[in-house]
Amino acid sequence: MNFVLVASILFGLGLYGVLSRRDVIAVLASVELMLGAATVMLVGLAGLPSLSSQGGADPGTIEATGLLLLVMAAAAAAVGLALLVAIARSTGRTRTDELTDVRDRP
Amino acid sequence: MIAEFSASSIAFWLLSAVSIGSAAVVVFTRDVMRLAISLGVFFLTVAGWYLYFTHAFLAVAQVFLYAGGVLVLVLFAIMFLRRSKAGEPILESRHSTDSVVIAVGLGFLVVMSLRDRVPIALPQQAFPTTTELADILLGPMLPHLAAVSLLLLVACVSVLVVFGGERE
Amino acid sequence: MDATETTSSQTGVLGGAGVSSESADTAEGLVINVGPSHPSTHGVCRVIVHLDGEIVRKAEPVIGYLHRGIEKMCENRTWLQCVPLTDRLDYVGSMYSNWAYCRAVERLSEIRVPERAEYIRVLVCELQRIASHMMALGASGADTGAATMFIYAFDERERVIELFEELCGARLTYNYVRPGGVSVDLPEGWTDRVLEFARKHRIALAEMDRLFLGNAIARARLKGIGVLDPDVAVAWGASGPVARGSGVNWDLRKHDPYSVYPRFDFDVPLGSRGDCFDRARCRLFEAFESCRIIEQAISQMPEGPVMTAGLPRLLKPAAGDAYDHIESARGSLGVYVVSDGSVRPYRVKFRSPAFCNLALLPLLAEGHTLSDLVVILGSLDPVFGEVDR
Amino acid sequence: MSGFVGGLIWGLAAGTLIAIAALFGVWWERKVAGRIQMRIGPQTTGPAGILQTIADTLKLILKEDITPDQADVRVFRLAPLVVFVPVAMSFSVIPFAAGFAPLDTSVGMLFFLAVPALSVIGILLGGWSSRNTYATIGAIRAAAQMISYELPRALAVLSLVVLAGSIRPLDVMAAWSPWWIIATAPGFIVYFIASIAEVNRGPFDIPEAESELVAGYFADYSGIRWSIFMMAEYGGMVAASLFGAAVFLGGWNWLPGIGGILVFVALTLALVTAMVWVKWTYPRLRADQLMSFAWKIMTPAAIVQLVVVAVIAPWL
Repeated sequence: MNFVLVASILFGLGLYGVLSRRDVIAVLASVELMLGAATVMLVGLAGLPSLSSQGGADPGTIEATGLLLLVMAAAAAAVGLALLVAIARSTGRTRTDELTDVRDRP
Repeated sequence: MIAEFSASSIAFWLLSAVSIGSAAVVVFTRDVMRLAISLGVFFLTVAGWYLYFTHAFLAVAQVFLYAGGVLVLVLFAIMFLRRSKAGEPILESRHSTDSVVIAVGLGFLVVMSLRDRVPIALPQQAFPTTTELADILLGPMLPHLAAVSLLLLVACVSVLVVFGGERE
Repeated sequence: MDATETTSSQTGVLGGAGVSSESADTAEGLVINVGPSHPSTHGVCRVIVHLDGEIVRKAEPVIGYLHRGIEKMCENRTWLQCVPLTDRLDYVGSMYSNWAYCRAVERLSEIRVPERAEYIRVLVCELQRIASHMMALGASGADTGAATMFIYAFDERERVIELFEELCGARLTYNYVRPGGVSVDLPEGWTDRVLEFARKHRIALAEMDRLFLGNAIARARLKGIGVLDPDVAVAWGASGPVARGSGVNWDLRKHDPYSVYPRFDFDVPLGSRGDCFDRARCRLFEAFESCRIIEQAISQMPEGPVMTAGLPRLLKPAAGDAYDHIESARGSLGVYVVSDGSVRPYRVKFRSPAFCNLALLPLLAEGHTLSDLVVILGSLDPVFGEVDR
Repeated sequence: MSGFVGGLIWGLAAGTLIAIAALFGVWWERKVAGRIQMRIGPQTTGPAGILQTIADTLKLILKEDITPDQADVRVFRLAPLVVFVPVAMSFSVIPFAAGFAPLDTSVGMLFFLAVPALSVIGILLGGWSSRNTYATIGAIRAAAQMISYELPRALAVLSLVVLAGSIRPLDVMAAWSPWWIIATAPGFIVYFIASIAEVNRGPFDIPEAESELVAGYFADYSGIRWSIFMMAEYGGMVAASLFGAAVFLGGWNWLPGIGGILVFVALTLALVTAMVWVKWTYPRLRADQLMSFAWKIMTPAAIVQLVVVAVIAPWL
């Protein structure tokens, strides 16, 4: 029992949310769960001696990588939310199964 | 598999319980505000995990970016999209066997693939200082930093385009 | 849109909360009620505001919350008993309603008012103008969040009210101007205190000008907000500082001189841009001009009676009608009275400037933000006792 | 376990400190505002009215705690605490005396910037759960405002980090020299203005603008829950002043020993008074003016400050 299991559970929960949720906001929140789980897994695993002996991941590099990942994920979330709000306001739909059009309906 | 009773293990169990619990609420709740609150709790527990792995800077950055930034954006989106006059806003799910199978299967695969590679106990790590972090970010990882900065700029511009285009 | 509605009605779950069925009431399509009890409506006005985000798309004033049927009540009272009712019209400037009504009744009954009484009327009405404008300026401060400006302006107003209290015992509803003159003569030493007030008031006005109208934030909040075109102002019957802020040179004291106003030397301040800043500035300068008039009135004031002698206890004007108007703090205040020869008016009609000015609100507020709406409403300086009557 | 007990004690101490700071802050604000407005302010309860706030607090505790009929009750009750707790936490990293901060962490400067930012979540929750249009508009304004002003505030503090070469507050204090005041004066002004905006005080009290939004996001709160919002506001004001007085103005570095603490307190009090002074003399900005001020003036100024400091840092 260790954090790998916890992170996997979190990742699985997020994945289940992405698959089962119908509301775009909930889907996006589930994506955030997956991202969080993945980053926790990465940061946790990178610090393990069994891996650092092979790859030489010192704490500073882990932290720097984690930071960049964090920033990227946050930027992605911001763009995603902006798109979502724009789409929902122009089409009036917030459900994934309603958002089936690639272009405007005639 | 009995962990010794220490501050570290208490923190581990607490973090595990709270993070899984809040994630479960995010996935299963039908109330959009509960979803947002538990997402915030989840972000804070992720910060807690970073702290657990002795990455204090990462933890504070997580709080700053996610709990203070992304969560506010999520709340914004909720307010923009789902203002209801009466009754609780309801989130709908289609709980199907397929998604359960896929999610459980993938999670199981991840666990199985990492199981024999990961030791049980958490190793003692050096505490990275911010100076070290800066040296790395501006030294060996400078291209990465530049790439991420560029990505951020693109993200900013695209958000502006998305909203600016809609206004016309 | 049809398809969306079908979907939501089929599933039914999103109905109450979903975007599809209630997209009109998302954050960009808000409808909010400002009032009838709201800190910035300056009384009991209700404005239904349609918002797009923070931008006002439509603002509809709903009036009548303070309607007391004063015009109708006048028909059941004697001519003299109507004077206290007029106090309750413009409760920020009761002297004007008193005087306008009295002028109409005097015109109808052909009563000549003693000269001293005319001077006293001008004196108290200019003091009243200061009090009223201080209220409007203070409200502009409160609307923009400048609490100290509000207190400073109300402090000046309080000085005037104290003078009135000494004069006639009342602080708001004076019932001082009566048909035939004024109710009592000035108290001993009162004019000295008024002169002292006028001297100090000029300093206070200059201070307020620096404190509030000179402030960068206040300028940013007031300039270019609620711009009223001069042609529109004339077309909609705006008057007073609201019209003069747009550069419409219309002041009954100059353009239809009444009472002893032609004997005084004073200017009519005019704005140029017609925004909230110009309206506020006009009020400030008018208070300066009022100080000038007050000083001239006191120096020219003759001795003599303050009430026409031999006036019957029960006025009974001959059948007929009369109209008279004066320049109140809010603009042209007109009174139309009809007599059927009895002891009671047949009809009394007030032309209230606040009503006409308030009608401009939807026009001025459109396209501005919610924060500007309250500033614009404050700059129109409505008094709902007079709007609703 | 000793760490836990110590943390508990510090938590209680911080809570008491904030309560006292809020009580004193309210009284001080009323006194200063009274002087500005040619009044006296509270005077009858206790000497110079100092007990007035305690009486008010008792009144607020005894008042009915109204929950709107349509409100999302649990979220509604949770919101004031979500606003208050981050503010309380932000006190823990302030360097109160030489070599002492309740929570001496290597990321203290960032902690002070990041954690109070969480209270915006409580504001959004409170504004939303009231089911009141005024409250919702206030909450959205608050969120937009606080996110916008976090950036210049963080950039302004960053110039100190560059000078000190550390984000541990005690390191910054140790490296501090009086020349920094001149070098970071624009940064301090940016920090001060952004802090006023962060705690939603005038002239940036747009989210709670009483003239248009009545009370904004806490329009439907009453009694003790309302006072928790107010305590968070005053606590935030005091925390921002303490932090600014310490890291920007040198705090206890001016004099050794107890004299330094007194200087620190005096500087903090001066900053609190300045905030009160600004609030009671200035009108309120409009939401769009506030945003353009943040993005067109504050942020560029903070960036220029940072660049200047980065250039001159080797000589300081």
